[in-house]
Amino acid sequence: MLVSLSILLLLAGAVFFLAGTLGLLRFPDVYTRLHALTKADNLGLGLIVLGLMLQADSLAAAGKLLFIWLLLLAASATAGQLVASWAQGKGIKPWRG
Amino acid sequence: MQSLYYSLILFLLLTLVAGLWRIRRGPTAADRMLAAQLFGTTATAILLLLAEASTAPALHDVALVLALLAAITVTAFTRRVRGLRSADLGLVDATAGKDAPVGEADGEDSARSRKPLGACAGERREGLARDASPDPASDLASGLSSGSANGSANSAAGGGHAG
Amino acid sequence: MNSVLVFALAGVGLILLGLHALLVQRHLLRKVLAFNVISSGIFLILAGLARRAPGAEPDPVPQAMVLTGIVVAVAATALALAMIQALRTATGRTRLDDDGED
Amino acid sequence: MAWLNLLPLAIDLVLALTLLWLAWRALSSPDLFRAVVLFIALGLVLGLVWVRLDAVDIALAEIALGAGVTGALLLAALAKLQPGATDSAEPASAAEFAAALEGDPDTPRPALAERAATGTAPIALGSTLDERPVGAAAGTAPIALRWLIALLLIPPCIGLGLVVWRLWVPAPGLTDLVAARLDESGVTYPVTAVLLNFRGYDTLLELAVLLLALIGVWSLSPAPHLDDAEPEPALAALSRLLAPLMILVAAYLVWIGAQAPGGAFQAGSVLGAAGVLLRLSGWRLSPRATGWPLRLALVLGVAVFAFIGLAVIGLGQPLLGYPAGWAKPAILAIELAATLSIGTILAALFIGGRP
Repeated sequence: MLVSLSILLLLAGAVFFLAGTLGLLRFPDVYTRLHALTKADNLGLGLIVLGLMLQADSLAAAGKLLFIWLLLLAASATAGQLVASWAQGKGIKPWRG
Repeated sequence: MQSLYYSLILFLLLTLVAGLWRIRRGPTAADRMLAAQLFGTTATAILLLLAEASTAPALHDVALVLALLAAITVTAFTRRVRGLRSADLGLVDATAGKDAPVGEADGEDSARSRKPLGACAGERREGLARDASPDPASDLASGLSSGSANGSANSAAGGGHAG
Repeated sequence: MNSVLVFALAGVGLILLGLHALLVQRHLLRKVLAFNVISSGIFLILAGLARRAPGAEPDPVPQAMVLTGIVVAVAATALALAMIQALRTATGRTRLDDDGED
Repeated sequence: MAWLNLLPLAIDLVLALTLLWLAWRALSSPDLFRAVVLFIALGLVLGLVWVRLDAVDIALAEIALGAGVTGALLLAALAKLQPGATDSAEPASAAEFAAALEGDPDTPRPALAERAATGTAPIALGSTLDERPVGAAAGTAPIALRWLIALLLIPPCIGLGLVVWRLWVPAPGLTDLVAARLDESGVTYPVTAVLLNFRGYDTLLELAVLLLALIGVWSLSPAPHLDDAEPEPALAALSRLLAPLMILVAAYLVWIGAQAPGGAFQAGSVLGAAGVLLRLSGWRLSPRATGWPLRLALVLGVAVFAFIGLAVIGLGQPLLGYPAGWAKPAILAIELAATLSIGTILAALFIGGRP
């Protein structure tokens, strides 16, 4: 039961990674690509972390996994904001329609 | 279970490699940096799965270090690379076409990135970045944007406040 | 076909690419990148050689050498970059040209 | 289970091909910024390769350096090499600019040169950087020469490949020798034992090389003028959150190095990355600390290492031969000092120039 739930979470995470990469490749401008990366990929990582936490040997190991995910959330959110404001400062226009 | 982990790792690795294509294509410097950002997340997931697949808990430490440092390169980019010339912001191909015969090495690249990108019709309009010095650069920018329908509106809107 | 051997041969490939760029490229920053690629290739061969015995523990001696080598390579890169900047301050150039007058 | 054997091999093949592709593109891309970003990606792929080679220590160092120091170093250098970059150490003079343009006989740009003379040239175009995209001949050797060099390089590299191939007899190397004497080393992790005990003199000299590189950088120029804008609120918050965590993780890596992957070089790399992040978010050392306290931190690793190495001679041991029972505290002291020094040296290398 726990194992199949874990597998399900891992597979769902992989799907979100695929979505993130597709967004990075196909979205029209830097701002939309930022959305794809910082949201889809971090959600995918969160699902994979959750799937792995279900199989962790100890509470400490599970906590470490969660900690890694929270770190990356903070890093990605900040990096996304920095890149977006950099692009705006450079006068890169957002895509409209 | 083992083969599931390895399949997932291979899958994530392939999405990572596909994402690296964005570094090559740009068109703006920010797009290239996004690929570095992609690395932080995807490589962390790969490391965590590898740790589980090969029962090497030490890999959690590697993933921890990667997660901790994932933002530094992008930060360095936004804090340091400010006065980049427009060539680095994605206008390199256009200047090549204007100034001189294109060499074989960049000819391949420029031809590729100037191609309309199929489904993403809006792709051609981006990268009209202005340099730190607005007025001499703007004639360059407007010259470039003439390729797209809305080019003139674009450069008029974004004219004065760059840098 | 062993995956460790794959990486060692990829290391040889990196050395080839790096040497070629080191000789062909004129911009000094590119030469620094080429130098780093060469050292990565050498590290790959060394770390591959540490894993020759299948299934056994890897040989710690080459691993320790590569570990310190990586840190030293970064320091050498920083020194090279500082020297490029000094060269540019002195001569205004960042490239090595065959036909450079100055 | 054929699957189970084929999948890892497929992963390794993808990694190796990505490595070669990235190296090729990084070294031949016409755009210097793209080359640097590709090179940063190459470093991170290498980190995954080290993991696949069971070299977790190297992976730790590579990822810490690749994500934390090398990328920032290269991007900052690239920005400083821009002719008119706002944060360059010295603004390029108009005369220098014109001279640089004159140096390229194949690109007549009278209008631009004129504008350069009046000091209003768009730094967008010609530059002392080679990225005038005017054909391959500008940035590289002539095409015939390039092919000649490539052809000349292939035989020695095939030879090197053959040597690697022939060396591929299963051999344990020094694994058994290290394992046999691990008990005397004071630590239970072989790589740390090699670094700080069996080949301690090597590590001592590596630390000295790091210091030497920094002395080289300091001797070239004074510290660049700081005109960093205030950091964005998000960046300030991130550095307040992450910098203490990095120091904590560095301490953790030193401690765990005695029995698992980790140690002074990895921890020092993380510490250096913390310095880079702090510097990027506008933090600077107070002038009182840039004098002897900074220099003490820089030389502490070499000093403690050399002092312990020499002191044991007084106890009748050979150079760097720790007396029985004292190996563990000696190694810990050296590692702590070395971590501090490596981190400080890396951060100082990123900042560049003597304070």
